[in-house]
Amino acid sequence: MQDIPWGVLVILLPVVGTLACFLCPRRSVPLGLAAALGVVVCVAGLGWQVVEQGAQRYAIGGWGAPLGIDLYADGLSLLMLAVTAVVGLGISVYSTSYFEPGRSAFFWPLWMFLWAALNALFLSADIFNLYVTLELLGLAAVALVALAGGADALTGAMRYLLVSLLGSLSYLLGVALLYHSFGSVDIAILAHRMEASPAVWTAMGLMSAGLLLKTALFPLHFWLPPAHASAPTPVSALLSALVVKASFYMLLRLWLEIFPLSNSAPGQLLGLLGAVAVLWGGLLALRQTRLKMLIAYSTVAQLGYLFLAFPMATSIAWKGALYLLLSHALAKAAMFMAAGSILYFGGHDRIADLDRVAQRLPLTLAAFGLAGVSSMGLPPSGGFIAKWLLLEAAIRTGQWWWAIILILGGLLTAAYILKVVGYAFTQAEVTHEARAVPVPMEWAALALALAAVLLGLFAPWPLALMEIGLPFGVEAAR
Amino acid sequence: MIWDDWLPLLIVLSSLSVGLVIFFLPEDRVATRTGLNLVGALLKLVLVGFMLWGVFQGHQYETRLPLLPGLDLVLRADPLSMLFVLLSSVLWLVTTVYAIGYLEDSPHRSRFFGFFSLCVTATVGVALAGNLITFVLFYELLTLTTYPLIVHRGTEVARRAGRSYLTYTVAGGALLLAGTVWLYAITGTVEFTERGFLSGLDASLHPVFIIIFTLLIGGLGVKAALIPLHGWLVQAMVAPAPVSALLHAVAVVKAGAFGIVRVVYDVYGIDFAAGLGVTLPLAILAAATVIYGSLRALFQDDLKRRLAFSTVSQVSYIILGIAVVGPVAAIGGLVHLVHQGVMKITLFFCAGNLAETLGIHRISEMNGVGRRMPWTMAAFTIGALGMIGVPPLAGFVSKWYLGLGALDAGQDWVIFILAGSSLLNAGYYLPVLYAVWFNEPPDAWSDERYFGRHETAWALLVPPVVTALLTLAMGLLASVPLSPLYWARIITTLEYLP
Amino acid sequence: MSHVFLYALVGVGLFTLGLYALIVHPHLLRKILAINVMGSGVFLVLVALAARTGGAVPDPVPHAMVITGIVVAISATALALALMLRVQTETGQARLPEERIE
Amino acid sequence: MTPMSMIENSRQQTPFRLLLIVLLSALATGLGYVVLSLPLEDPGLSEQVTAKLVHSGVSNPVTAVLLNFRGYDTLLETGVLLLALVGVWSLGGIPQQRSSTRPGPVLDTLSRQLVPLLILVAGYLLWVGAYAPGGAFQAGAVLAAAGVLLLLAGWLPGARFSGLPLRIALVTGLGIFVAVGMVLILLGRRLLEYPPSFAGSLILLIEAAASLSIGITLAALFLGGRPEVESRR
Repeated sequence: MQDIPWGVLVILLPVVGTLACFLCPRRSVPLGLAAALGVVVCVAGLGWQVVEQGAQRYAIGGWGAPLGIDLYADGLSLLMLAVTAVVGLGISVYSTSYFEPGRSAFFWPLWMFLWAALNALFLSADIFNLYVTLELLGLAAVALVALAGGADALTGAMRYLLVSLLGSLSYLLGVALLYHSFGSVDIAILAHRMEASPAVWTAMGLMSAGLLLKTALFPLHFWLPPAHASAPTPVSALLSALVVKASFYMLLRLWLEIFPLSNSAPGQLLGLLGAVAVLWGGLLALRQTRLKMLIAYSTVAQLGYLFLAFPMATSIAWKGALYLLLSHALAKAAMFMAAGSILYFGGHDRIADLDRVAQRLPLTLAAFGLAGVSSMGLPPSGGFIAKWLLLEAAIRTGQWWWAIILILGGLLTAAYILKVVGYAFTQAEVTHEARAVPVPMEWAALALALAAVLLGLFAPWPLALMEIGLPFGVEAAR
Repeated sequence: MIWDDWLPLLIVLSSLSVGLVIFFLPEDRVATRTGLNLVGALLKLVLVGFMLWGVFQGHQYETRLPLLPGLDLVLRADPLSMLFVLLSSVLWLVTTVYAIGYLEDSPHRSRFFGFFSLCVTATVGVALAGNLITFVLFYELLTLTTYPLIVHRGTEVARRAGRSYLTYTVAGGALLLAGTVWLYAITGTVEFTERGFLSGLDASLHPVFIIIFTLLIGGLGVKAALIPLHGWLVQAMVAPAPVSALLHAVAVVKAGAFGIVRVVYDVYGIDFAAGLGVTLPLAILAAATVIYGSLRALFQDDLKRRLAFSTVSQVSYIILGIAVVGPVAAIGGLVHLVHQGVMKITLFFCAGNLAETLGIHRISEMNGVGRRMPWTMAAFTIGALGMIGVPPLAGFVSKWYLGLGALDAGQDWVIFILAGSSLLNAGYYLPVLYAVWFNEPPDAWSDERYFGRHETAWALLVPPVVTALLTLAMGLLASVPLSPLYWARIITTLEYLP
Repeated sequence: MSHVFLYALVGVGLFTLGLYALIVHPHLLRKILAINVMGSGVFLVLVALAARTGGAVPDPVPHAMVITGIVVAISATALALALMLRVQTETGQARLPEERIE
Repeated sequence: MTPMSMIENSRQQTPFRLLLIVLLSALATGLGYVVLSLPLEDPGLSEQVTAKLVHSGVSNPVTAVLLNFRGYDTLLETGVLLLALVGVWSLGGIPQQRSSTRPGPVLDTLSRQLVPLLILVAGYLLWVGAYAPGGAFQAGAVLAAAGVLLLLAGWLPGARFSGLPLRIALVTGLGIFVAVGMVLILLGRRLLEYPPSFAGSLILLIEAAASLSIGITLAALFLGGRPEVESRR
């Protein structure tokens, strides 16, 4: 069991899944589901290996760091893989009955490609390889958004593609500068040889700008809502829950390991932008009339929280941000699936006349409610634990204003979530005939929402996992 | 003995599991749902009784689950939590019987009873919480689980009441969370300890502790319906009777008051709080609420709104008892926690009966109703008299101790507050009693329902009578061991005497 | 300043020109071309600076990176063009909604 | 009104363009200064590559880096190409503008001469890649040129061919690459760790499959949509 290279399997299995689904489109649903289960098993295997032996470094081709490419799995990447696996499995189950045959023949290969890209990205320890995986991820996401076929889905996909390419090229220019300054593209070697120089600061600026554009932090978030809202539901779920997080993970990795800074000025800037994103996203989410747009703007707001950890830069702050990332991924996927079920059932997702639909879908509303509890940061959810850690970090580092942003953001989230949940308790009878929602769709949403709540009850294990390989530095855990 | 570690968790889980099962019960399975409800309530009562006996023997019960590195989810049975958990489990059984009768064939009952059980789970969790983070966890859970109960009917009025309830309580929850995290970040611990854990820290932190105190009291004050934050309570009257009974007599309002007691006793410690000078403003605020609540109650014609305002003022007795720094007043305040619960629930049950059987909502329609529904109105009378503080009922015992405590603590102004509010209580209860018994009944009630020989369904009649008898018993047999007064004495001896 | 830096500066110039065109021109085809110009700029920087090895053979690693970059660029451009055609057929204009000529 | 659109809409006013020009020229000078600040002499990884070149199975350093040292990048890269194709196909069928008029006499005769020549050149490029600049991607590009020429001359893949056989051809490049990687793992070696003696031939095998797939993929991308498949079943 020890010597099986789980890391490689986690990447290659979805690729094999893609090829299989592409070759026989008629059987793409069973093949896709089988591949999804396989990937979950492989991630579990890798997780067990990392827990047993600590952080794993795997030299591809046997050449070792400066020349070859290394795969590196520590606590941070393991948790990202785990959340991708759980959300991915939920989305796969949801999509078995969401797409009609014509579209699902293309959904599965693209979705498997995206999953392979995510797993490769979370394991890669080489910044050029990260560029290739980032590009693979971007193109797959764009193709998936365009799968919905409507005018706004296509324009959303086009704008997303242009933004994604711009971000990638800016990132690549940063990689070029770093390579030509230090003669290597491996993260560990760069961290070792790193010293501040104009080339490094420019590279950091370019790479961060590129990644911020792809993570849709406040001023650069304009492309996210139309793309995420007009995409088919499983795609919106995986975009908001996973794809946007991948570029955040890369930013986190670079800032933690390569860029020579404590919580310096750029960190404060990111924190400020994050704070504005929390408030701006929340306000706009409150004003939306369509449910999926509301959830998309809620993503913009919740992403703002993640960046609050940059100015604080203590190990608790990083852990809080990562914990929020995990619970947001689960909760946001569940929310989008619930919205998808409502759309599937009632044919529309206008919030104003949601009540005719909501009260006849108890499971879906329960899923939306539970996911809402987690994004509000109310106990007993993962969101609460994350909010607690971030609040604690804010007070311990003396930067109490972030705590105020966290509290205000929580209230704003509560406002727009409970505005929607309120519609479940009405007496309006159903006026138009509706399409029954298939069972896997409702239960997948509920399962992910419950996972978000369970994340709040069993916090010590993920927090212990975060310690492996000390991605967040060594200072006191508490 | 492993039993010590898991009993508190079992008590919390007993109603949680019942609730989760009921959620998935189809609507027409009435028998199973009723059975489940009753079994859950009885099981909890038995477990609480067992724990009560154990604590009486000096046994230590504590469940400790890892929540965060350095922070545990702690459920502990100490005398203060026994008082509240006893109250909530007894009244939950009675209210379940009442709710089954009240919601005879109304829609969404599985959803109702599911959230009903979750709500009591949260209340018991609040009671048994062993540290501030567990308290906050269940306190917020209480907000989430009571919202669906308030908006159960789905009418526009109910949803507006639900919205206002949420704005108050979610904002309050945010304040409470901020205070808790700040406290934890400074002191490194949030465990409830006898006489508080803040007295030892250096004096430079005192202004910070005062700010944290205001945050905590602000958060808890919302549910304890202190003056500026009580708006939601009156609007939430629109909920079905069992909900307002449970909410206002047992769960929500008591959780707030209980929280304030916890913060003053087990976080700050009464002497440290007095030293900080925060108890006097709290006492003044509580006193103001007592008077304000009673004044507003005078002018309400709708029966349930009058009862709601009476709750606003009565709950502040508890806080007043605590804030008046003195053991005897503390006993009065603590024992009122139980007495007010039992008396107020009787009144709400009777209000529900009137609305359900005779369609009466306003006090002006209650003339001569005593003849039509003698048993209900008898219970109502006992409850009302108890509220005024007429001996030998439970209300008298708590007001007696409060008065004595105020005297020996040298806070004479409290006496006038107590006297004044008792007068006001009489002012808004006696006319109702007079109208009920001595006025001529109208020839026909608005929409009367007949139940053969009985005045109303047995499920609606038995609970108020039972709670009325309880009020009487707690008044007469006050000093019997295991009575609420007995527990209140134990708590205050732990807190005050060195 | 040896010839290496001349090419590198031209690369930087291409990158900036492409960025300007991407932001200013509303037509999607010109945006896609702008992206390609920026890509060529970055590749030029990568390859030019690879020639600083003093010996005859330049550093092969950036060259391999550029080949990979080119393949990625062509895939992205192919998808972008196909998407542009679909946007054209679907909305009548090869423009993003916010820059549409009403 | 998103920031990108605000910029777009107000582009007519020259002050906006001036501001953008100023900003971008500042960016350009900054980047230029940074590039100039890099050390004049910097061997980068060239020594390590030449040191390990003998074990890589090919003598052309770029192909060695591309197929052996950083083979994983190339694997993902062929994946990107296939992904682009799947993405374009998912958008729908071949757009109608493709008029299938008969090709002019010049195009017709010229394409008949040129296509075999192009295929020969592609083969040569594939083979020479081991010693001199060349290899899978260059050969693939030339093959694609031949394909595009045929498409321009009005030839379309038969309905029968454009079903499973076309998909198999498209998938061989990535499939072979992954298969080789997997087999090596089964033999107890690391991913893409070619045994020194077989490295050369394995690289050639991968390159051949890759160039075939790249050629067909690029030609299919030129079509711009999914060819009609006569639905047999």
